[in-house]
Amino acid sequence: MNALTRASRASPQTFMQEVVAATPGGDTHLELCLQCGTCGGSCPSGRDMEHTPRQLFAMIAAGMRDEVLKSNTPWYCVSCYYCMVRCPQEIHITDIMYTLKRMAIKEGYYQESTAADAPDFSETFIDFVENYGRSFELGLATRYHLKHHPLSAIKMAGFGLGMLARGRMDLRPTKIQNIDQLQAILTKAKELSNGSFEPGGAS
Amino acid sequence: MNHKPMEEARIGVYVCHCGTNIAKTVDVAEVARWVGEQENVVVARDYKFMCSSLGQDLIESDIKERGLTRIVVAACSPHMHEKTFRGACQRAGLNPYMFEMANIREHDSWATDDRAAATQKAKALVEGAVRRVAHHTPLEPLPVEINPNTLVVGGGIAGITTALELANAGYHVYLVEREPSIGGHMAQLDKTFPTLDCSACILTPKMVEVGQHPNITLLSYSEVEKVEGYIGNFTITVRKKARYINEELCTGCGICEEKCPKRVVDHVFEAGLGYRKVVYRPFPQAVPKYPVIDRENCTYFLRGKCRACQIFCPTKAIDFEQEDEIITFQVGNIVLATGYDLFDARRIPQYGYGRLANVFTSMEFERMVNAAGPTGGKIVLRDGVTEPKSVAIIHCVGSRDKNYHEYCSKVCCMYSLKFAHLVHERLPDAEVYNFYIDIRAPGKGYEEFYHRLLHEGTHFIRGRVAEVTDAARQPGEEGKLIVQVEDTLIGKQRRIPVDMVILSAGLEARHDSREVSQLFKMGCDFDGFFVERHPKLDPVATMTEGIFIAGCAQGPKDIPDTVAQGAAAAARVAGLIHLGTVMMEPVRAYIHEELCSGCRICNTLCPYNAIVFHEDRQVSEVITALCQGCGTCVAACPSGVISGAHFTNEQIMSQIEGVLWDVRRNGNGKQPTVNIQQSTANVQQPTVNEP
Amino acid sequence: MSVNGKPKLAMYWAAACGGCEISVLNIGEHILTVDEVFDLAFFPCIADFKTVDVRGYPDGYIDVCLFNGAIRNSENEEMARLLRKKSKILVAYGSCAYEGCIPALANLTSKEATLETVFLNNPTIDNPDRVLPQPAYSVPEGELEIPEFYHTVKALDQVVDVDYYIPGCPPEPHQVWAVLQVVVAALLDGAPLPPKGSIVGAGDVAVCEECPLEKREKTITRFYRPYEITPQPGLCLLEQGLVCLGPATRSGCGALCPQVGMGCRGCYGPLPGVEDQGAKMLSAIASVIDAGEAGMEEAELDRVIEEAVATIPDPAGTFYRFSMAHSILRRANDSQSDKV
Amino acid sequence: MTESFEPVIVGFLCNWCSYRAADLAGTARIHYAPNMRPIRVMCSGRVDPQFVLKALREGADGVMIAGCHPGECHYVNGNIKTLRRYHLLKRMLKQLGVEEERVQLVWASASEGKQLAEAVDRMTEQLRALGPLRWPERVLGEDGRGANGHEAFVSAIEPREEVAA
Amino acid sequence: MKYGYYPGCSLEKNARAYHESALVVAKRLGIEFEETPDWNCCGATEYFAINALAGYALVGRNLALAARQKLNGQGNQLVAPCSACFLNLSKTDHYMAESPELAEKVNSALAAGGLSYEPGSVRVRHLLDVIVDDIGYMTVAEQVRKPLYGLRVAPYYGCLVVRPDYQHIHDEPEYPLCMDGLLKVLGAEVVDYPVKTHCCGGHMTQISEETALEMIRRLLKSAADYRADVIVTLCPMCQLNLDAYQEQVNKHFGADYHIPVLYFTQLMGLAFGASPKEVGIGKEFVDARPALAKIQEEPPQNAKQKRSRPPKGALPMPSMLSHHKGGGQ
Ligand SMILES: Cc1cc2nc3c(=O)[nH]c(=O)nc-3n(C[C@H](O)[C@H](O)[C@H](O)COP(=O)(O)OP(=O)(O)OC[C@H]3O[C@@H](n4cnc5c(N)ncnc54)[C@H](O)[C@@H]3O)c2cc1C
Ligand SMILES: Cc1cc2nc3c(=O)[nH]c(=O)nc-3n(C[C@H](O)[C@H](O)[C@H](O)COP(=O)(O)OP(=O)(O)OC[C@H]3O[C@@H](n4cnc5c(N)ncnc54)[C@H](O)[C@@H]3O)c2cc1C
Ligand code: SF4
Ligand code: SF4
Ligand code: SF4
Ligand code: SF4
Ligand code: SF4
Ligand code: SF4
Ligand code: SF4
Ligand code: SF4
Repeated sequence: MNALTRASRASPQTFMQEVVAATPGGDTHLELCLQCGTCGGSCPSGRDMEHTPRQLFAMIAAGMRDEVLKSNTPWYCVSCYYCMVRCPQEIHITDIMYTLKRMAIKEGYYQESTAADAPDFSETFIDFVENYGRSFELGLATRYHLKHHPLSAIKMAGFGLGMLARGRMDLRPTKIQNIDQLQAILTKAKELSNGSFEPGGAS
Repeated sequence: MNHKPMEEARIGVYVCHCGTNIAKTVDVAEVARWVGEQENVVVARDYKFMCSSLGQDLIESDIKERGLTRIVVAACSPHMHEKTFRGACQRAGLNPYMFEMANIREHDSWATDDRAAATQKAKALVEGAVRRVAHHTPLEPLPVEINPNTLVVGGGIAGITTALELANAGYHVYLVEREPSIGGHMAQLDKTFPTLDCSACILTPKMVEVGQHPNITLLSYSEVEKVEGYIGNFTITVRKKARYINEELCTGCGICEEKCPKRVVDHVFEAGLGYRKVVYRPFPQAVPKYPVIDRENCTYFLRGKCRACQIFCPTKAIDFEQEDEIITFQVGNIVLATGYDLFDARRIPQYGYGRLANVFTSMEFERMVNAAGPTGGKIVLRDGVTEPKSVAIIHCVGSRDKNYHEYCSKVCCMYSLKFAHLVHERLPDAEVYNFYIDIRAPGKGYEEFYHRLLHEGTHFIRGRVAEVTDAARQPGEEGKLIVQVEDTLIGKQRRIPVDMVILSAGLEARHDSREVSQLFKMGCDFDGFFVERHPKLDPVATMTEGIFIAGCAQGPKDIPDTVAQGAAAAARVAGLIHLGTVMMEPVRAYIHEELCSGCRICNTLCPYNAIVFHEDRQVSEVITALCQGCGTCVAACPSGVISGAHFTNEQIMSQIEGVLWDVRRNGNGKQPTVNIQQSTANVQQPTVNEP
Repeated sequence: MSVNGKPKLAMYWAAACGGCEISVLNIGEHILTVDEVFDLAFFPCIADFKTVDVRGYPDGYIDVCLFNGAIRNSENEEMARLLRKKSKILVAYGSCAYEGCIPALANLTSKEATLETVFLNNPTIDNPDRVLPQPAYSVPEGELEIPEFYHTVKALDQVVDVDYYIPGCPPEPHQVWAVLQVVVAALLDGAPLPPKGSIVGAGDVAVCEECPLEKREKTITRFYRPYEITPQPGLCLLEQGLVCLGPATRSGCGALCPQVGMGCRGCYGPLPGVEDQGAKMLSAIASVIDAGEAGMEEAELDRVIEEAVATIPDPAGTFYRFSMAHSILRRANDSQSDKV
Repeated sequence: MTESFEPVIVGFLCNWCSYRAADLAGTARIHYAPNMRPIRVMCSGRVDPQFVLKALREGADGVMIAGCHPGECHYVNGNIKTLRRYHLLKRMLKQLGVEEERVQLVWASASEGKQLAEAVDRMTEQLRALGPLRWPERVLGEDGRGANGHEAFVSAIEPREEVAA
Repeated sequence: MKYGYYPGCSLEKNARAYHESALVVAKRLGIEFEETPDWNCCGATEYFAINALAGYALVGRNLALAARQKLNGQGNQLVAPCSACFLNLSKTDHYMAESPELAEKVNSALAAGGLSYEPGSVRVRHLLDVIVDDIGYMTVAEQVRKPLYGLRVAPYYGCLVVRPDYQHIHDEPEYPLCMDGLLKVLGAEVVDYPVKTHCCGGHMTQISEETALEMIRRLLKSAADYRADVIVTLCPMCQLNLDAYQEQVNKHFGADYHIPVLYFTQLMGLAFGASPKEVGIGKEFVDARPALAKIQEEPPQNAKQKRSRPPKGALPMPSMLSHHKGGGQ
């Protein structure tokens, strides 16, 4: 009912509204950004980002869709939540970073980013979770590294051996009992997610 | 089940457009047309600006020419223009209480965009008013005498100004100050922006004047404990805390202070940056001049030994047996000027105050640069000797931040610029960095002051500081405080190593402002600042008649604004005293004694003890002079024999019927009883100017 | 007026306990005067009249009809309409006819629930076939019709026009006699009758006025049910935490109940200027409950007040014991009802 | 319970706080549901429970009583009395089958325009979910034109002349 | 007191030392754990990047299973020792409560597996919070058999337990003190170094090693600057990054850090008298034994006196702890 919030949830028209609509949880407050820079100043990986979170938000407000989705910024977000708790406008920055990642993947932008393999890491991780219900580090490391960093894979092999030697890595993944139930839930969730909270979905 | 008025009411209804304020959302012409069809409505018009003189003329001429006996104006809030329209009624010879206002602006057109719903609601509100006004009876306002004495609470620059203005106008003032001396925050400041005059130099003469003024009773080291009564006649109870000093004997020589062997950190006047003795005056120019003994820290009170002060006092003025004194007096008006607290910078741990020694608050810095302060005016690090080579001044600490205070504190940009200037002045070689979100300098000479600082070579970095840390990453950072920030103009993270950090903490409401507002029965806003009667048009009055506010107690502001409010509050009070009486709304309760059964339900309910019980006749009675018309007893009397003037059961019940006209059974489809005046006013009148 | 010149008197009971007829008989030796002055036209309680007799009367044949009892079923309503037609003056006699009284407490529940309690779920009931009253029922002798049980109990004036009201459960004999005197004077000597719609046989000040108990300033921390405490004699019961509707009830009875240590239940109905006796008494009682003060935490405040008001276990039944049918809301909301 | 059902709420607003809060909400152009129709009283303590019942009886779907926060009453503690009445009334209304959401007590000081607006929105939402009350038709089964002795009822609760016998 | 227990994938695998030591400590403190049956991965920081709703549903399944556990006959409390698990569980619960729309969608997904979850019905706890808040320092102190005298410990909180703090555990998310207090109770000397809530780099090791190593270096440097003997963590990811990548940091930056990284439960176990093996010492990359050898029999003498008086003429230092209220004119 409130005019102030109405702008944000209604069927998205601007890029900003689209981002807000695709971000679950309470009110993201994205439209309230003061451009104060607290987020950019706080971000541990801010040094290596192409754009600071603040700049990204200015670009979102300006409707610079391509540039935003191409940026490596969301992929360099480590989910430390520093920006989010310090933001004077209580903007859900970390959640917005996740949203931008999803948008970039969906629209294929990430391949242009300097963090092009980051999504693959997430996807490989998820693959194991979806098939076994648990994550599987050895599988993740081998598959991901062989694909993207064959050189460092050799280095990683040492790391992996160290893990194995210390009993910190299993050779085989663990599977939960009720994997069918989990898969049914995830399938349904993906089906529903075409509705909202996902890029392009109407709210 | 219509509540029928006593005699045939002839009602005129006026629906205001308020330019487009109402007309944009409410179909005013339709409302006027429709209400014209309702029972007892003789005239119904819509008009551009009802409060304009032409609008009022319309009412007056209709009353005279068409014999209207009751008037309804559907426009803005009655708090805005009820008085205006009552005046119009009166001028036309109608008792002003035969009037009722329907609020279709604040409560309707401004609260929604939905034109159909707004129009429907407007009809409901108007119909409520029409039904209600039919039951109005002529009333006369009640005169209340104003006691010419005034209470001023808080002796900062706001309270001092108010007290002096009134005292100089010849009226007596009781000035109650909680601390041992008046002066407030201004006494702590060094220079004042933007002109950089010495704060003490301009304040002290005023403090002395307060101390000596025959019309001012200064009650320092005192607090108001109880407030009873109402405008014109408040009874105030003040607790004058024991100073343990006999004021009649004390000459203010200061020997006791000199001889006292114990010192403690002074968290009040020195803002924690310096020490004071246990028997002390906050500062040399304190008014009144008498010291106080800080009982909590005094060795004699703690251990029963010492008495150094007593032994050395030449006039035997030290009195350990002294007790708090309770004083009561009467006043007609009250001005609250209790000021502000500085935001506690410890609440933002990433800025390191309390952890990192060389992080200072703004008030600490004020004391540091003050020649009478703990460092004698030298700018040094916490060790007391090292001069900083670089200073960071961080703006908006605790302000403009939803995690703390959403509002802008208004003065910290300016005092931060002042600080930068003072550092340049005292340490010409030091680098000064101001970290800001926006520079807010909207005052006379303020922007010019900002330009001056740009000339002086201050580094302005636009970006809200993320954190202040001593965790060095690079060699150049070792041993320094590092200010980490995104320089938003460059779009890059920067780490600036400095020796000293000053946190420009914001102003916040007094920590006890809520209790104070309850004591005086007036309102506090969400942030704890006192609420003014109208944010633009009545900034020093409150919702409670006879209680005014001034200075930072109302909201953050600088000294010029504070002084202006202090004087404005004094002018308002002086006006009331000069009149001698005020007219109060005749909204009072009345007990029909012949029907009162003497059940005594009502007896304990009145907050003003206005209800007395006559044992002989076994009936209760309301003392009109005491009753303030809340209506609590009216609602409670199980026999229904208390009536509340202007808010009678019939009036409210009829209004309920009216506002539900569209959903009531039988509420619909009234036959048109009288002629319809359809939007005629617009046509008849030439263009009207804004009221 | 009839042939013999004596005014015709009728008395009928609808949904009522019978106390009201007794109250008329209870006027003592005056009953002889009544007999002397009036001709009985219909008075099933003491004389053998049949409804058909009444149907046979011309309209307005009866001069005064004292109608007691509430309207609970279709027969009650039919009789009310019949007697209205046949009477010059129709008096709602006693609380049931006046404002619904105890029968109208059934308005706090539904017709179905009432029938269920009366005919099915009750320890003293043996109804294995779960037979409920039917409006029409076939027996070998033919079709039987029994009156329809209404959903909502009404006061007399909610079905027919009423001339006067005599409150009381039952009305007090001395008041009854006083009323009859007025009527007799009017009928026989042409003295003026009170205006139509008047409440007669009651005062216009509250019961407290007549109550001899000492009233003090009221601060009540909790309420007690009558069996929980023995009230201190001579002192207002309400102050002692016993619910007394005296302050919200018309005088006339002489404060019978409080005088014997039982709080007034409110049978004389609301005072003039009060629309809803229950709401008014609720307001008065809640106002003087000494629970909660301004300085408390909001949650704590709610808690102590909740606790204090919870000592009145059945507020609707307590405050509307007599006036449910005439209360503003009239009955409870139960959505599945058939609304008759 | 149709989709388009818009509840009607009668609001009793205290002159000193919630009425001004509503003024402030308007001045600040805070938009909220237009479903509440305010009636000004000098104090929430003036709200006679009869008013609440009356509003429900006359077709309102809900009643909002609004006053200053406890401790901030312009008349010291009128709102505490309101609170006491409200709690007892709530118990009684429950017996009468009136859902709890239909009668609400809200604290809103003069500066809390936003809070008041939110309370109105919230209550409107709740009543939309509950559906209409329409006491005369739905509870009393009145068709509005005096059937079932409606008119007689009407006259009966008119203030009556009374005579002591 | 009985708690639900959600170990999460890490504790089963690379953080076994955490798991084992947690169980040792819990037993001593009388904490009973009942593992949530058939729990699944929480999605770490990855799932939300691919599909938010599926991410919430993934976590929602765990919450739904935990809600069914019905321990103590009251509101279920679910303990998650891993920071990421803790955050994901509490975040899902929090956002479902805040956004009915999300709750509805997650529940429709759960319904496909015959489950449902009412937000608020499980209270998600972190192990540290349970030990400090429910058990308390006093009870912990009673269990200490071998105090860690002389060991300089850098408490490292990392991100996700302190931020965004949906459960409102911390008085001050930017400057938490609860683990500091706990370690002090164990007899250790706690260093107040400034980066205790900074980020360990998370998954950046996999995405941009350069970035990650710099983040890890900052932490190691600060701990070294403050002469810490060990870093103590409460999160498998933090432990892994600081421990397993220490060598790489040294190589990359030409540094020479040798700071073992242990779980707080491991130190608790040791202080409670458990053997190093019982609490999983030896599984770390940077060997902890040399550091642990520093543990002394007696409390260090200078511990108290070290608080030197400020030099004469120094200005008073504000105290972080005593918030002076009501001051100021
Ligand atoms: C660091 C800093 C620098 C500043 N520099 C400047 C500047 O250069 N120029 C400028 O224009 N403004 C400046 N300001 C703003 C300035 O301080 C205020 O505008 C001004 O002091 C407000 O005065 P006041 O009388 O309203 O409040 P205060 O100065 O706070 O005075 C209130 C008084 O009321 C007393 N009191 C409080 N509660 C009670 C009670 N319950 N009973 C009795 N007494 C009570 C207090 O003890 C105090 O004496 C600065 C502010 C800060 C924080
Ligand atoms: C575009 C705009 C928008 C604004 N919006 C806002 C807003 O939203 N809120 C807000 O708070 N403020 C607003 N302001 C500021 C506001 O207009 C001023 O604060 C306010 O009007 C000042 O009032 P005043 O009485 O001092 O001066 P004025 O309004 O200028 O009144 C001075 C009067 O004196 C008369 N006069 C001048 N000289 C003489 C003379 N020699 N002899 C006789 N009479 C004389 C003039 O004719 C005039 O009537 C706005 C200003 C502008 C320009
Ligand atoms: S901290 Fe918040 S307000 Fe500031 S720039 Fe970042 S997102 Fe915007
Ligand atoms: S949550 Fe992401 S964007 Fe925010 S500070 Fe941490 S890493 Fe940077
Ligand atoms: S301010 Fe004047 S023009 Fe506007 S609504 Fe009020 S009366 Fe009408
Ligand atoms: S005045 Fe300046 S420093 Fe102070 S809050 Fe406002 S913008 Fe920030
Ligand atoms: S209306 Fe009644 S309770 Fe209120 S002030 Fe007047 S006498 Fe007292
Ligand atoms: S409550 Fe009413 S009847 Fe009782 S004493 Fe007061 S005025 Fe009289
Ligand atoms: S006992 Fe009842 S009737 Fe008697 S005075 Fe008290 S309240 Fe009134
Ligand atoms: S005291 Fe009350 S209940 Fe008892 S008879 Fe009198 S009016 Fe009826």
